[in-house]
Amino acid sequence: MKARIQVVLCKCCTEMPKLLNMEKLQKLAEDSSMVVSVMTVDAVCDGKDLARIVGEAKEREIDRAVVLACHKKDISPNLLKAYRRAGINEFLIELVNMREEVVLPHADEPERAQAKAETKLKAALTRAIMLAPLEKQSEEMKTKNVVIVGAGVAGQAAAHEAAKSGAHTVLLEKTSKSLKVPGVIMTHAQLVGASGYGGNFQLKIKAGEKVEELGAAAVVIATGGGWTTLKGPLAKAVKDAVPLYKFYEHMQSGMVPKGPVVIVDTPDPAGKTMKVQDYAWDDTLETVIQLKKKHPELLVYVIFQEMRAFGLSELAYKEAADLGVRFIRYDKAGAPKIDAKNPIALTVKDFSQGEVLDLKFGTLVFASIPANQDNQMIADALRIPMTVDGSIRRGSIQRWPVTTPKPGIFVCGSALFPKSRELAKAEGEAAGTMAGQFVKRGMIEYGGSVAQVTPEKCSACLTCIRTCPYEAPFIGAANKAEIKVQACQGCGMCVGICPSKAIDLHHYTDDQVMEEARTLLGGDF
Amino acid sequence: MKAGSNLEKVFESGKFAVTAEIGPPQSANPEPLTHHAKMLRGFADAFNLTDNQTAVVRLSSIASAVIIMREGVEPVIQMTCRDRNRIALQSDLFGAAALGIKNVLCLTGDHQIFGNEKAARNVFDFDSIVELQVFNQLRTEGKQVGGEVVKDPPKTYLGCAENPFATPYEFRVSRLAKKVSAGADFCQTQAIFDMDMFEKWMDEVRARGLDKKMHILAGVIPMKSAGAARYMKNKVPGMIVPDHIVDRMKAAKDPKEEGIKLCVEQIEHLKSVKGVHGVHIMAVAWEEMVPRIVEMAGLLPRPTFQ
Amino acid sequence: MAERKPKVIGFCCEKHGMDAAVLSARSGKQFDASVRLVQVPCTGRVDGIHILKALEDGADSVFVLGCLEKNCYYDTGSIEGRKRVEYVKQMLSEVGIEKERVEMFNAASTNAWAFPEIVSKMVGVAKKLGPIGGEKQ
Amino acid sequence: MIVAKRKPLNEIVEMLAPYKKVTVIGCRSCVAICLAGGEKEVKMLVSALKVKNRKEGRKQELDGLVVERQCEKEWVKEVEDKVLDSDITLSMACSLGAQTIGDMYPSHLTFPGLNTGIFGVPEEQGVWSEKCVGCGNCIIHTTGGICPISRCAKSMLNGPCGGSANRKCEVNLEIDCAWAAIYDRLKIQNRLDLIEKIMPAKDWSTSHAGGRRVYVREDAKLTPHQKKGKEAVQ
Repeated sequence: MKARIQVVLCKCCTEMPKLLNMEKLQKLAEDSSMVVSVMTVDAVCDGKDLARIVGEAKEREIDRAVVLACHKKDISPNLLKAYRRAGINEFLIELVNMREEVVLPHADEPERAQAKAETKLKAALTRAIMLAPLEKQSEEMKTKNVVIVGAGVAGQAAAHEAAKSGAHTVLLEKTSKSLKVPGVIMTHAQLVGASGYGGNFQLKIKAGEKVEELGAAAVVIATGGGWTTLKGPLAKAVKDAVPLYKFYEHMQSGMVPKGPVVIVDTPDPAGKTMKVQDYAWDDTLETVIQLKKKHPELLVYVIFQEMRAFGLSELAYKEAADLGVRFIRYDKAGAPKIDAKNPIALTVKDFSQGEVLDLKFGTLVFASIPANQDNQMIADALRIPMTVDGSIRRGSIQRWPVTTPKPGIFVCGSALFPKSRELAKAEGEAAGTMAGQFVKRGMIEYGGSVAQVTPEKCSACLTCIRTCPYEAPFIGAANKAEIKVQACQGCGMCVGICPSKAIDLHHYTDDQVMEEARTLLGGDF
Repeated sequence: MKAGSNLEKVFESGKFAVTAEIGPPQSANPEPLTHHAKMLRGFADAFNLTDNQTAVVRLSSIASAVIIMREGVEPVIQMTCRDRNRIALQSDLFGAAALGIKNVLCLTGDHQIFGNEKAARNVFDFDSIVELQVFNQLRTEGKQVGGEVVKDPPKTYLGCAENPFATPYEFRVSRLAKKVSAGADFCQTQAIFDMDMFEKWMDEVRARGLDKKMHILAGVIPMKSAGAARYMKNKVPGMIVPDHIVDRMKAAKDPKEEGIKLCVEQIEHLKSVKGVHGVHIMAVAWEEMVPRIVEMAGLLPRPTFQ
Repeated sequence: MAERKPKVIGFCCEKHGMDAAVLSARSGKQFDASVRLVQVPCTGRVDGIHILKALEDGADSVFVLGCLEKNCYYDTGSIEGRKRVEYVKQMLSEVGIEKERVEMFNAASTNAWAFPEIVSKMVGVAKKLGPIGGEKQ
Repeated sequence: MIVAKRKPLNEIVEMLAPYKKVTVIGCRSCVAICLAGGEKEVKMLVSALKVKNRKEGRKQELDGLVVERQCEKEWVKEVEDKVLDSDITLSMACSLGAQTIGDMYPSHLTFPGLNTGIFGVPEEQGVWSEKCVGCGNCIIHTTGGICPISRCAKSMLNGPCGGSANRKCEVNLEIDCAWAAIYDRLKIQNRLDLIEKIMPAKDWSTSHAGGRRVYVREDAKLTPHQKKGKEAVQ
């Protein structure tokens, strides 16, 4: 293997030379037979230095480079762009983080730091020689459709935001609710199937009795909470008990509730450990304040096991209390009970006062929001994971809070976990914006560091298919595994698990990983 | 008369039969067998000699039978399919008959994983129903399973076991019917603690007329302690012990006495169940209590025949 | 003769693992120089052979550092990573090599304390157990 | 497929200890798919042994490779050099692969690296369950498609036994009682009459009990005339 390597040593202004002997490093690089150019610069993040580097690269006709600088996330965009202009593929640039891996953490041990830096340089050279150029490809999105499942608070907010980026929004609403939102709204519609990948999904939508196919670039899940699935002894005892959101809607429409109004956190108060996050306390407080303001004569009780009213909500709590709302805390032992034969009164033991209260009620309301039962169907259709509670599972926070693990599928509002209207709206807007931006790109970029199968080695054992979270591997026409590059995220899970070692990951091949490790272990420091 | 054993005679006379179990020792010492035979003589019509039960190695059931016969008591030998193939099973049946053993209980056998030779290789050439069918063909047609004609076939009274409490419940009576048509003359049931469930099972047994085609011996176990009750409830597969029995044993001041009392009550109850022709008392490692139980249950004296 | 320096190698995922290391350095934390880091896109990419080969090549201890399991960038990658590590640990114990030499860790990229702790733990293991096969190696 | 699992490494280490040059040979068929003896496992085994040798200070040359199907001579022939060049071959295939190599090179040592277990079905990733014992006389058309010989601990033909509780097997409470499953299956197929009939004594002569079995397909065999002139594989 012959290579023409450029080695760039960044001083990080004055940081590196404080600890490292740059000359020795430069000498070491120069001594390597495949290195044709070595430069020490003040800062690779500086435009002038970058221009110099690229100029030298062109002049010396280098084909790959090793850059010793800092964390790659800080420098790579500009650096790689500059090298690309010089005709060097971005996958042929090996970046070494000298600053955070050597200089900063080993400031007290200059000798060891120097030896380590030298070894890291050697390892980088080893790796650089093994690197191969990789081309990213792109595919045009066939549609600008953003399909939003659920036309509640979050879904509507998402539609408004996505439309701003020029996306064609399609709202799927289970009921016949008609709304003023941008784009199309399909009523009695449910998402029942999907194929494809982020940018080019093919969805199956059941609208009424008909099943339609619809192309979509992105999907936003905004199913909301499971408003209709009240389960527990209290809900069983009181047939006309309502969930908080229903009660709120009634109140908004001018209906006068029958007093006294009792709001209990959950229909199953003595049940398994509740999660505080499952209760819409902000909405509860807002509701009781409005209620008390409209009907001061109404008796209002809020019965809870644990309440979280953060920040300004604390003021709302105080306001509600001042308006005469009575808050009653209970613990499991004194959990509220209703005699099914006499479902007009509730018995609860006030945890703070210790007294047992019999509260007659005219209206019983539950503040909890169970997970939406439709989530299962949607998760099955899109093949995305769920939480054990039955909510849609979100992707890593690093991908942003309103994403699912699958690119192009976003999620917001109570589909993730129960939350207040305000928060659901904010999340809807975020998801809509992200979906809009995603569609705006118009192209799906893929390839680069992705997995590839060596068909002769593949036993078609299906292990990769079962392991991949993105459905990238599939069994192709030759009955061997293949990778759907558009779906591959480059994580390498299939590579690490393949029992026949038939898959490798570009840019992180077994050889590249193991050789780098071997060289690093060869150093003595 | 199929074999003319005492047990058969008791059944044929229409008397309520009593059988009990004697566990052969885990050694070559015949003494415990002789001791129990002497002690129990006259308190039951026949005594089961288990065949390496729960796959624990013990003195063989045929040898044990011969030993207790010397003391004048009648044996029922158990023969499992776990350790013998069809050659050994048929050969042992000949041998048993030749030694004067007239009652044989056909069992599939406990899996060796429960015993003290877990590394053993099992046989299971047959299961209990095939075993019954083959033995029945031998005694009635004088023909081995492989077709060989036997000149002097064994005259044996054939029994089986059935567990009304094992799943699937809905198939249990059907399985008993299979045993009847395979040739079983009598059946000993798993120990009964849940009387309601047993009676339901018996309703179905009677509905299919099985009680007319075979003699059913209801199984009982006297318990020594609440711990034993709990153990049987939780650890013994296919055994159902209702909570009220565990609670009763727990509440008892003298659990042993309570266990005996409970057992006697159960026998009294079982006597009243239509179609039950006797009881089988499994006093595991507590054989000395059998005479008291039989006496308290009003089952003495045992009938004798000329 | 100078004291032998331990050799510790860590396979860090690009998403959280490496960022946790970088953040700790930026926060002024010092950690033992003997640790070598190899970047992988995801700990699910780590193959048992990488870990074993590192031990073959003279590592005294090896760690794999990935995202928190509930917040993995690649959804289930760090769970896969953990399973690979567990399998190698089992293999090591079968051949009578201390399985503590290999460990899986998870850290959030925003956690500046995690990385130095991981390093000190693994350097501690390396120092305590020494090289596989003793100093002569 | 045939499901096997690796022998405990300490056993393998002990087996190989006296030999200087070892070739480990995996197989890309069943044992690769059941994650026991594919290329990945071969590489990891070799590496683990090298680490062990490093610890023990043992000098041993170890090489690992895989063949397509170790139970077929033609595939083994392709790596003949590697086999004969070593002091010992450790087969990471099922026992069939190990015996194929052993039969081809009788004076060469070939040891098993795997314990061959079951004719199994992959129930889910990492779980294989036994569903056939190769008795040579399939009856599952009468048992609702469920094999009682392999799936019942006592191979009962007229089950279930009295130890079945909660439709689980008394031998392993995690495993479904085969006969409860057969009952349920026949019930949904409206064929419960089958289970009511006594299944007679099984003829085991078609199984291993009848002696080592060789299946021959006469029309597929090459005649001596056809064989002539072809390179003898052995």
